[in-house]
Amino acid sequence: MSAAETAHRSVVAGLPAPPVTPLATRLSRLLIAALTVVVLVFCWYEAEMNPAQLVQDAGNMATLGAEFVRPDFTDWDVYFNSMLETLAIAIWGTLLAVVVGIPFGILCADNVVPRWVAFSVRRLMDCCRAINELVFALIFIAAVGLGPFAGVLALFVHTTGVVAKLFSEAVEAIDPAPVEGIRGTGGTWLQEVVYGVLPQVLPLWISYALYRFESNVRSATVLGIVGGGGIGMVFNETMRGFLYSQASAILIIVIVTVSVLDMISQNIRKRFI
Amino acid sequence: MSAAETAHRSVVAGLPAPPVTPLATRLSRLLIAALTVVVLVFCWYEAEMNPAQLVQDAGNMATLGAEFVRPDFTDWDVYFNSMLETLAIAIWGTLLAVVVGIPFGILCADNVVPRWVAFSVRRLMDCCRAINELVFALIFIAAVGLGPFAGVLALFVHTTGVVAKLFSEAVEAIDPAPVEGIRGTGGTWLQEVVYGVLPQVLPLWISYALYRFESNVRSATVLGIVGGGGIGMVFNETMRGFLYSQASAILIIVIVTVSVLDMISQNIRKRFI
Amino acid sequence: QDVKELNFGFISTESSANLAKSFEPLLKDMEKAIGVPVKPFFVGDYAGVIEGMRFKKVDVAWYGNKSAMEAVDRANGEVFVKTAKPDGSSGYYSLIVTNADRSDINTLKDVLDCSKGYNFGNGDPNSTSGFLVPGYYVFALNNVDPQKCYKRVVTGNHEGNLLAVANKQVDFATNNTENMTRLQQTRPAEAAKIKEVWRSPMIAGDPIVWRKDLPADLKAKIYTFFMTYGRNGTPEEIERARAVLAKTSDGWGPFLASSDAQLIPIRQLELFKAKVKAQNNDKLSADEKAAEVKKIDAQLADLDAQQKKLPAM
Amino acid sequence: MAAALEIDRVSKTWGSMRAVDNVSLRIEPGERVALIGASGSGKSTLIRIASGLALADAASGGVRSFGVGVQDKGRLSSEVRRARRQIGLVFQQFALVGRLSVMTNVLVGALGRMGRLRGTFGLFNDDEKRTALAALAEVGIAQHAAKKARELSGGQQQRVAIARALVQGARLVLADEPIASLDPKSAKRVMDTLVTMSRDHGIALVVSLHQVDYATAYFDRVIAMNAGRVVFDGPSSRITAAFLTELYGASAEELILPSQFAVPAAETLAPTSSEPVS
Amino acid sequence: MAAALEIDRVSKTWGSMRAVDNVSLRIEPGERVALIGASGSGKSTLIRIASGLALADAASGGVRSFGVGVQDKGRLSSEVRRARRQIGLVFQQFALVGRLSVMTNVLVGALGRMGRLRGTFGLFNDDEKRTALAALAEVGIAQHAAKKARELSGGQQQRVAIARALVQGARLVLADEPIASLDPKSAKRVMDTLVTMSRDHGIALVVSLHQVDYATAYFDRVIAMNAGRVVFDGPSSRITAAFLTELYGASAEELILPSQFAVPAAETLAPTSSEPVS
Ligand SMILES: Nc1ncnc2c1ncn2[C@@H]1O[C@H](COP(=O)(O)OP(=O)(O)OP(=O)(O)O)[C@@H](O)[C@H]1O
Ligand SMILES: Nc1ncnc2c1ncn2[C@@H]1O[C@H](COP(=O)(O)OP(=O)(O)OP(=O)(O)O)[C@@H](O)[C@H]1O
Ligand SMILES: [Mg+2]
Ligand SMILES: [Mg+2]
Repeated sequence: MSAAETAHRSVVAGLPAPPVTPLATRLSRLLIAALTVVVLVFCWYEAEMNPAQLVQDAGNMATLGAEFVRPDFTDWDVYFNSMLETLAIAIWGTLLAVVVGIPFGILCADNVVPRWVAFSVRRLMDCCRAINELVFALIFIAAVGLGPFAGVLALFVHTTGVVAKLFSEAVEAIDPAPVEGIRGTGGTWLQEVVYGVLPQVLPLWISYALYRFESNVRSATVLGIVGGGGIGMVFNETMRGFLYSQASAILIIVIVTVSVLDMISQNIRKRFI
Repeated sequence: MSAAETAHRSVVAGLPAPPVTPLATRLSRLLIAALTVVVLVFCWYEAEMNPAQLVQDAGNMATLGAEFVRPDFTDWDVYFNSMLETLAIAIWGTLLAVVVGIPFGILCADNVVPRWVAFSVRRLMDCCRAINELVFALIFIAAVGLGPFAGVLALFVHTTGVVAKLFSEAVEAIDPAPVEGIRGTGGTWLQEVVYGVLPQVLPLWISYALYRFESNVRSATVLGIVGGGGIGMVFNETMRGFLYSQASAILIIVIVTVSVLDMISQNIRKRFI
Repeated sequence: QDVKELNFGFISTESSANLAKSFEPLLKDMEKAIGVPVKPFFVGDYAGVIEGMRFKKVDVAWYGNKSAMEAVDRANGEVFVKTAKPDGSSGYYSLIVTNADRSDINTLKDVLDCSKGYNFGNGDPNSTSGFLVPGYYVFALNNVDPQKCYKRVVTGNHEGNLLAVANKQVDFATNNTENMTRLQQTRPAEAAKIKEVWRSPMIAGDPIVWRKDLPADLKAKIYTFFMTYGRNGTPEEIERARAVLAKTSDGWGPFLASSDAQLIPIRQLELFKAKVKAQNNDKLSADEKAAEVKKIDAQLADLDAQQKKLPAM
Repeated sequence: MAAALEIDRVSKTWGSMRAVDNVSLRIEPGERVALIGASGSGKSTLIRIASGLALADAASGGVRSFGVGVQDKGRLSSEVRRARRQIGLVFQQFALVGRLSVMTNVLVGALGRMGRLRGTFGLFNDDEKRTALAALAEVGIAQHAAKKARELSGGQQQRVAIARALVQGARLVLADEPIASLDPKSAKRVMDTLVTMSRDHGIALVVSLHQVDYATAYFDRVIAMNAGRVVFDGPSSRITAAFLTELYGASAEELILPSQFAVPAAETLAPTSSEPVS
Repeated sequence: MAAALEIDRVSKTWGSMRAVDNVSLRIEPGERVALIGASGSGKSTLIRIASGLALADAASGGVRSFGVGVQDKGRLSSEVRRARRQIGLVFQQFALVGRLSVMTNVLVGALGRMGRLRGTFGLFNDDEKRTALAALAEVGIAQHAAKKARELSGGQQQRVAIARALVQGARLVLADEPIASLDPKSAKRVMDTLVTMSRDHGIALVVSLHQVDYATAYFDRVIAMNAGRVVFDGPSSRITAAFLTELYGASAEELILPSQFAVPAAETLAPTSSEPVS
């Protein structure tokens, strides 16, 4: 079965040896590897990692975990309403973020805009993500008062920073050929994006948008501040009250919601792949 | 300049008209559009959206925002140490999540594993994401006690759910041709993944991993529970004490960290695109 | 200006859904009494309510003692009544608790024994009962620095600390009576594993704060409502109102009059915290430290004087 | 001995369109066959079905290679990986991994013969590397071994795909238009390599081609497809200008056909009747 | 009148390799030129430079089309989009958007002539749709208009790429191996379409080809490249078997060359001396 192999081996003698990695590259790789190990070890101690303990007291986890397997749906109407409220806020917060995140995401991708534009817009988006939602929430409360609207706005700004980053990194990973196809026809920059870039990144963009929607639904921080209610807050309160049966009922609702969103995401993406 | 155009127009007469979308498809599209609008409008009211108010009291935002532009770095050493601690926890939490997320992510992608496998693993990952970090934190506290290690574990489980989802959706969007190239040589399933899938998704995977690392650095929830300290908690405390000058100093540190991570991400991805 | 709608903020420390339901009848009655619709907001984090009050987006709010202090200082708020129990008492206690099995820890003296290398679960630095009160009465007054005294000090919220004590992950931890009561109701098994070692002086009941610059007539109506609710009217009305109050939050009685003065003990604790911080601040020179401490001492003395001037409430 | 490739009543439908229509074929070990047919006649689809990359319709029969099952009734056989290991494939659109080096793309061909673990971790030994380089030299692009695959010119990429199939050491090679993007010299070199390899080691060879002159020059047996059906299967000597005109379209247009069929027709050719087969 | 394409001392280096080496060219409006050369000789790179998709080295001169600048000294001209609008391109590897329909892929060719906004939102009017369908019919794949581009066979995709260039209504068409994956009939049809279009509307045409017989049959002027340099630029009648042997490689191997150069040489051909140009 190695017929062809033998055939070729005869030719081999006179050929150059396979390319070897130069010493400098090897050394720098070694250095990076060594550095990585040092950082990891340092962090291991800093984070007080102790896997043995985890195994040793695994029984405790089971004991605690068991308390979450008796969901108590008595207050289901409360949960349901909070979930609706959360969904409403997350829908608008995410929608606005996606609408604004698309142009910003494209402006962050240095294969479609000049490098300095991408760099500046990227830093702006970094700020949107890095500045805590709490800050944005307070700022918006000052303008519109307590209530879900301030929550929508705070989610919006933060989510814009996230989706713009994710959108742009999908754009940077595309195959350039179709874009060149459009460019060759003399299409405008925007047309290159619409016909060359979008069809390639759409499945991923949909995935990101729905992922962020989902995580906005899950998140409680912002809604906790603006007083919008929401399932996250209700959950935190049940936890604070050690009402694990009720907490697990809420978790089940959240899990179902997340699963449904995930399936919707699957479904929509299928159409564009 | 429309020479060719005219040339073709003469041929056109005898040709079938361009394909028309069938009525059923159109109607169902219309229905979906109408439904979307209804949901959006409903959520608009539910979220008490009121853009006018935002404009009207924009001055308040400026007043509050201005309090954040006088950073006070007196306690920089505290911030710096908390940042280190946070980084240590986030590094291990994310690293473990990525290591575990890679196989799970691949098992979630229904273009590389049978549909029922992808479906089941996806639901498992949904749970990892949907179950609040608080719950995991408590469960791990029961086993390993308060401290950063419990934080690492809680971040780990949650982050696994996120990266596995994102990883798998990148896999589902790949070009099948190179994978078929490997398949054609009779490579094993794992070899198809290593040679056909990985090179295509690596830039995106790096992007996701570093994004999640960044957001683990930013997040405070888990560390607040396990008592690990961390920059997020210090920030929350300054905010709770209305020490906006100190809060803005911390924000600057976080922004710089996030920007550096973003640039590192850019850089690593470049090598694989 | 004209207030068309009264925004009422609630810092919810327990289930906001149940809280919202429990407040509904009270707020209905309030609307009727003051003639303006009342819009409630149940909020998990007080920062938003305080900033909202500062920018006139929140008119009245139910705070904890510490957050009320912030509201008074930053947001132009003023305490006007405080909550009370149906029996007329008002306030709660800070605790130090340990596992019921620990026969070796029974008194404050055991807790303060630095030779044993204990693990201590301290409260969130912003918690009045979990951090400030024990920090002052247990550690500061006895000149003990927990960081130096114990092998390990971990910071957790009330629930985390209770669990840690129940599971023997720490030797003792801070807490408060309200939280213990809740645990006894919801998880009696866990609560049975916990015993009390120390109890603080009483911490005043939760203050209700309004925006100082609300129109005077509205303020008058609000004040009247709070002070007469469950007290004035026909016996049926009083009975109904008391029933409403008893079902509100964790069971209230008629409100008690109060003023910013109720915050003086909290202010003292805060100042004390600042003093400790200044003393431990390595960045300050000895002179600067002394000056800072002196300034704080003066403020403390001033507060003391104010407190003494007040008639007993 | 089992046939190198045995296709039994196989069809493939996309929507309402039959890309492959009830095709049966048998290729003997060591046999060399050219596959011709108009664009869209189903050549690529047939090759993909033969290697189990496309599944035939459920109403189809089976596909076997050297007795090992590839697929049956539209379901992949459990032995398909073993079958594929002995089938070398050259894809029409190359199917290279653009972000990997040319060398790695070719080495991938050796995976089937390596230890599983070693293959998975890319620990190719010097022997395998030398074999890969030799294959690249054979098709004339050894000097590009270190480049990334997507940095090559079209014709160079095509030759990487061929080198990958060469390295595989297969007993049956299916090549889909392997010389489409090649200049005459490279095309000849590649065809010579393929045919020599086949002759010297008894490897069966199926090559789809648009250049009828190559088909008749290099192959004794020609299979012609039209609209998914096999319309001719016989010795290349029996192919006539008239048949080719019919094959590539019913219109009477003058075609550019290879020299031996030169269009000022009616010359020396002795067209042995062009009856289409089954 | 300005030249349809004017390339002035252009080079392109990848690392240490010169893909295009100091090439100067002038194509007149309405002229038809074949571009030949071995695989890797720089044909595609030259075409990409001519349309401003690749940037030449900084030490190069400029590229202009009908007087409109494309690039100069390795920097894109500000008018490049205007230049591109009058240049129709057929890519060697098609450069289609696989997830869009064939129809949309072809309509994209019309973008340059449409209102910006209308183009960006894909609001093509019936006229444009009919033109696109006509172009698809011209290359013989109108029935596949509604499919996604990646669902087509290789040759069908190639024809979509050609239809896109046809729809553009350009004054200069640069086609990179437009018939590589086509059967003889389709190849002839495509070449006929291109040449007729060029002849009827005075459109300049540059086609890179591997099939030397097509080059001599359809084009009066042939440019031959070798290792990045232009080694021949003259009438196709002056191409000889000896020159071709030299062009595609110095080795003395017998080549498969088109009929008129049939290898049992020394026949009727009157090779007008094959001196390579500049
Ligand atoms: N994924 C698909 N979806 C729909 N139709 C397809 C798909 N793949 C191929 N086809 C259709 O099947 C028919 C046969 O395609 P195939 O690729 O086998 O042709 P071919 O003979 O290889 O043509 P070429 O010489 O152009 O490569 C074509 O009409 C093509 O459009
Ligand atoms: N991105 C790139 N990076 C490095 N080298 C490249 C790149 N693109 C092309 N080359 C090299 O430049 C040379 C010329 O390539 P080009 O694509 O122009 O050749 P060609 O004449 O079109 O060949 P073919 O007929 O095979 O398509 C080739 O040797 C190729 O390897
Ligand atoms: Mg094909
Ligand atoms: Mg080329």
